[in-house]
Amino acid sequence: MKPLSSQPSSLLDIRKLSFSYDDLRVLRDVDLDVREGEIVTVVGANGAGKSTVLRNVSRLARPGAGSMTFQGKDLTPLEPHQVVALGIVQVPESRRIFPEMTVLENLRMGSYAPSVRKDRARNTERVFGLFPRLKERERQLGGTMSGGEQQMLAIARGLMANPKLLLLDEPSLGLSPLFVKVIFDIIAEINRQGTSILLVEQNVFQSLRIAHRAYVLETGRVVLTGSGKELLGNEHVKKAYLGI
Amino acid sequence: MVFLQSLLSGVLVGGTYALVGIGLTLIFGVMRVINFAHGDLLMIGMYLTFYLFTLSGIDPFLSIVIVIPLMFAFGAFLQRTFIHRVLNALPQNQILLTIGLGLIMSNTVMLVFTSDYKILSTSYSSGSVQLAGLSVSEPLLVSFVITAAITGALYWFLIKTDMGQAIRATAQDREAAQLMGVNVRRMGVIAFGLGAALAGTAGALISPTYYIFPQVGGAFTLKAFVVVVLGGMGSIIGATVGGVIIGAVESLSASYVSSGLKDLFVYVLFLLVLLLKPSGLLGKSRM
Amino acid sequence: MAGPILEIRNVSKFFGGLAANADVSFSMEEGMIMGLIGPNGAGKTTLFNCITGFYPPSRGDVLFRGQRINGLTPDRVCKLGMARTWQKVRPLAKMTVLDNVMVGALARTNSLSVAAELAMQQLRQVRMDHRADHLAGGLPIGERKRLEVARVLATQPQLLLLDEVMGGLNATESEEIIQLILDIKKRRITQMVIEHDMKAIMRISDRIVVLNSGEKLAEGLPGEIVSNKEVVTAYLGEAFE
Amino acid sequence: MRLPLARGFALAPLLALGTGVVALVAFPLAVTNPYALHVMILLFLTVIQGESWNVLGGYTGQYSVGHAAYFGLGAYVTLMLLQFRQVPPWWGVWIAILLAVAVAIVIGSITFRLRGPYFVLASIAVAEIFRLIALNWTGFTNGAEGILLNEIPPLRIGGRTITDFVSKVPFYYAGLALAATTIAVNWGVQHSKLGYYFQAIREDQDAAHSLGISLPVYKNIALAISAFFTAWSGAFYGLYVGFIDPGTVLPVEVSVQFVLICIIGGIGTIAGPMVGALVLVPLSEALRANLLSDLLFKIGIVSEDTPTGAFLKDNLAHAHALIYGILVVLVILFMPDGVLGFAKKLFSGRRRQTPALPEVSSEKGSA
Repeated sequence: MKPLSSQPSSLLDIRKLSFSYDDLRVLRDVDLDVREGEIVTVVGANGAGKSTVLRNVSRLARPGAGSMTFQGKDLTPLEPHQVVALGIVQVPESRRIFPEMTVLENLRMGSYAPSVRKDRARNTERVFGLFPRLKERERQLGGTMSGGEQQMLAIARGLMANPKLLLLDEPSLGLSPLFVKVIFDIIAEINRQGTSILLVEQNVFQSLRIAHRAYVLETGRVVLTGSGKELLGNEHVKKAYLGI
Repeated sequence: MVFLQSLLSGVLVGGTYALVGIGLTLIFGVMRVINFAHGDLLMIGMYLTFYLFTLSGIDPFLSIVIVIPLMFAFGAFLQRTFIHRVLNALPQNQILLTIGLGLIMSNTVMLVFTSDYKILSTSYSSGSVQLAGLSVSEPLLVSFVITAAITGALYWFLIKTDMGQAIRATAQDREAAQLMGVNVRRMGVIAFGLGAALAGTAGALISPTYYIFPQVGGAFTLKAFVVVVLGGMGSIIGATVGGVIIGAVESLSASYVSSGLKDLFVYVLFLLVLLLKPSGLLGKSRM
Repeated sequence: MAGPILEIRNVSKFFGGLAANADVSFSMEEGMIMGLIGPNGAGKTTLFNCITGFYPPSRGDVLFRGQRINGLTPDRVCKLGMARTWQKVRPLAKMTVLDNVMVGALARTNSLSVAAELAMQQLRQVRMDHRADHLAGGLPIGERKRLEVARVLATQPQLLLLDEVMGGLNATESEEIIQLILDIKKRRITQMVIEHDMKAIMRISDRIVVLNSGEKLAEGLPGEIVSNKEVVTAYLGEAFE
Repeated sequence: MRLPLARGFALAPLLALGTGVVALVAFPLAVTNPYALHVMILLFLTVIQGESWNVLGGYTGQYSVGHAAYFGLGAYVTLMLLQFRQVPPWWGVWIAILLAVAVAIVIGSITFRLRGPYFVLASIAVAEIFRLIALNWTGFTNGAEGILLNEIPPLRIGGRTITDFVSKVPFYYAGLALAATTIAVNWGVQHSKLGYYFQAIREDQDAAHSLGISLPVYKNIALAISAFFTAWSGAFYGLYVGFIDPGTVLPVEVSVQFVLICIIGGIGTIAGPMVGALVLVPLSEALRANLLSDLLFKIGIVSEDTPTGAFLKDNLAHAHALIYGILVVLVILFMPDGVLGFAKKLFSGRRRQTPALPEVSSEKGSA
């Protein structure tokens, strides 16, 4: 395990986050942080509470207990749209693109926040550079595209808001193994271009492969944390996720 | 000739139905609430127009400039005060709430202005113009032109502006819209305001050709449902087409069967669509 | 023993152009526990829905005790002796726990008192009898899961389909469910179990079917599945080749 | 609502029930004031309406806003048979009821395929179709003119005249008996397999379906029972008032009233419709008799001599629909479980109800 020095460049800081849904305690005292320039991944089984972490950061899930700050600013009193204005953008699970909008319109919605509208043209060029396939289909309705293309669009749409921190919820869900690798390579590339990333995944190997640091979540608790490489070699990780 | 004549006037009347339906479908799309007080909003638009005309002499077609902002404000008020509190409630409770609001509106108007029928007669109320050999009621023609212009402006707003896109995004996926930075609560207020403004405008436009009385809304609420279900719940283009179809069906069955039974045809058509193609005749579309 | 209790022959289910299930075939012998696993979106719940009558399969056949049952409505399928639970529990919230289970029991009797007795039996089996008078909507998640099992057991099924009954439970609660499933097996009730907890599924299953992207990726004994290269790839990626 | 099984009766409520029944039976002997009887008859009618709707809307969760169809059918068929064919109402009413049930099953078989708001819309459309038929089939129904009853023939059994329907007393007892019957039917439903199945459908249609409940069969049974008594209440109304037209027995407002009675009291309970009737009838009668404006004058909020006062005096009598509207809005916003549910919450002082689910989901599983 790395010593967690509290560097000044800490971007997202989550302390003792707990959350219940109905009577079910989904998260218990989760501590997690993302520093500038990092890819941090949260892995764990279905139902472990991974998505709930992201939904709390986006303020879609509320109320929860604990503290969350972004560049020192308290997130808990904010509405979802205010979180976006701070530069935290979530690409939700199962894509959730707008099915009856074209690719271009979806991208335009991505830059809805007033502060980023001026960069719309430049950002559109940028995401078309990352995903040439989207440029070919810019007039196609989102709902008529394949799962992989929708995932590209969802990520591209998220990038349209100039995120400082990109939250990715199960980007590999339902994609073919070949496509999964493509998506993860692009995520790494986005990070190289300067965006910090918090990634939630069931695909343990792929996400640990590209992550700087990782957290393992089991029934709402962080049970392991370390660098991606450390966890990749960890026996518990292998055992817990395939019963080997 | 009779066929073309009644088809034409049906289409012209249908324009107004479309306006009512678009408002209803907009509200449903953004909030998933069926507004049973929709016809009563139209009724209030009629009364506004009537009194603007009799008290200040403002022409009913001009009065929409005043009716639209007033009704928008009223709709926004209803949303902020009432509707927004039941967004997560059972659908039946949402329905009952809007039924209750409708009762309050129509009966308040009745208390204040009595249940007498009022007629707004202008110099052109019974005028007609010749169009390609067909005679067209003058107020109907004017109102259709205005309707078309408003509908066009609305399309432009929804497709071209950021706020219009945000409204459509909220309708397609409320949560995803929030993740784009859309304040969905504000979109609800705008959608209800727009819906009320459209219903009020329709009321203003038909006031020279209809009796004005407190209970007139009920029939329009039902008609708006028919229009919206026909076009597919939540589809604005659908509501436009649905409105025109309903106008035509009404007009044709009035001239070929009986004017008393024209509504019967509309409701039977409604039931058939509900049962056979509940997603509407057009299915999904961009708006 | 006469033939398999459940046979699935080339079942496909399309939504629009998307295949949620493609050409899935397998069969189950009486009394066994079949584990059904696969990543999110693999089509496990869709398959449950095709078997229990909630969706008609687009292609292929479902045979229960040799009788073709695709096209039957869910209530008919239940009467034939097949019952399912739901991934997201569906308690009849404003009814009591006992009443919930009685609704299940009434599938086999018209008498309320008989149904109440049957229901209490099932509640005792899942150790929920002390909750009989509580409203189902107010139960904690672990108890709601057990209530759901009691309710379907009350319909006296020969084949039970359990959809993630351990989802969202802590270790103790999961262990209780595992014991319950093993108890049910002792009563010779055949079970098909969707589960994400690999340790649990390997422990209880006699055989396992793995779905991926709607297709059957593998079928076999638990030991065979663990060492199956394709399965490992689908779950962890090519690193473990 | 918790469904108590027949686990033995407590003595006190049984005694109270007995006393109540005796008091109600004895009421016309002690009170001869026709207005008092009239209010009681209205109460009975409202209870019958509410309990009838309750079977379908309350227990089974199928929100029909089209019960005017069955109410109007019962009223129209009974009165048409009596007025145009001289069929005495104690025969005619059965024809009316059977017809209404038959129609209900046809309508149910078609519309029960729809769920939620679509079902509500379809139920309204069906009732409107009936209203339009009654309005336009002039030769058959007298159209907008309506049907004015001349007289009801006296009821004779074996040569003895039981009643001549001249006073309000026979209507009082008929109403009482009918109200008692609908209450008993609700009780019976609640304490039988039907009640369990109805409520299971209300709580979760898919879960109910998977537990062996045939949705179309049981929804139609609920509708048939509901339509049976609704038609009966329509016939009772028509005979009592002596005049019907499409605007009084078939409009959407009548359908809304059916729902209102239950929602105000508390749906899905036997007592709910009774409470609803006890709120609605006195309220609208008080308005009609100008009690409200008198009260305002007495308190001194408004003076009778001012224009406002005169306006209120003239108009508040017609404001019962307005009050209905305000009631609905208040009930939905502040006591969504009705007066009964609200009172229960108030007295028990604890919140057992789980709060409305927020728009969040926990981790989603496989599709």
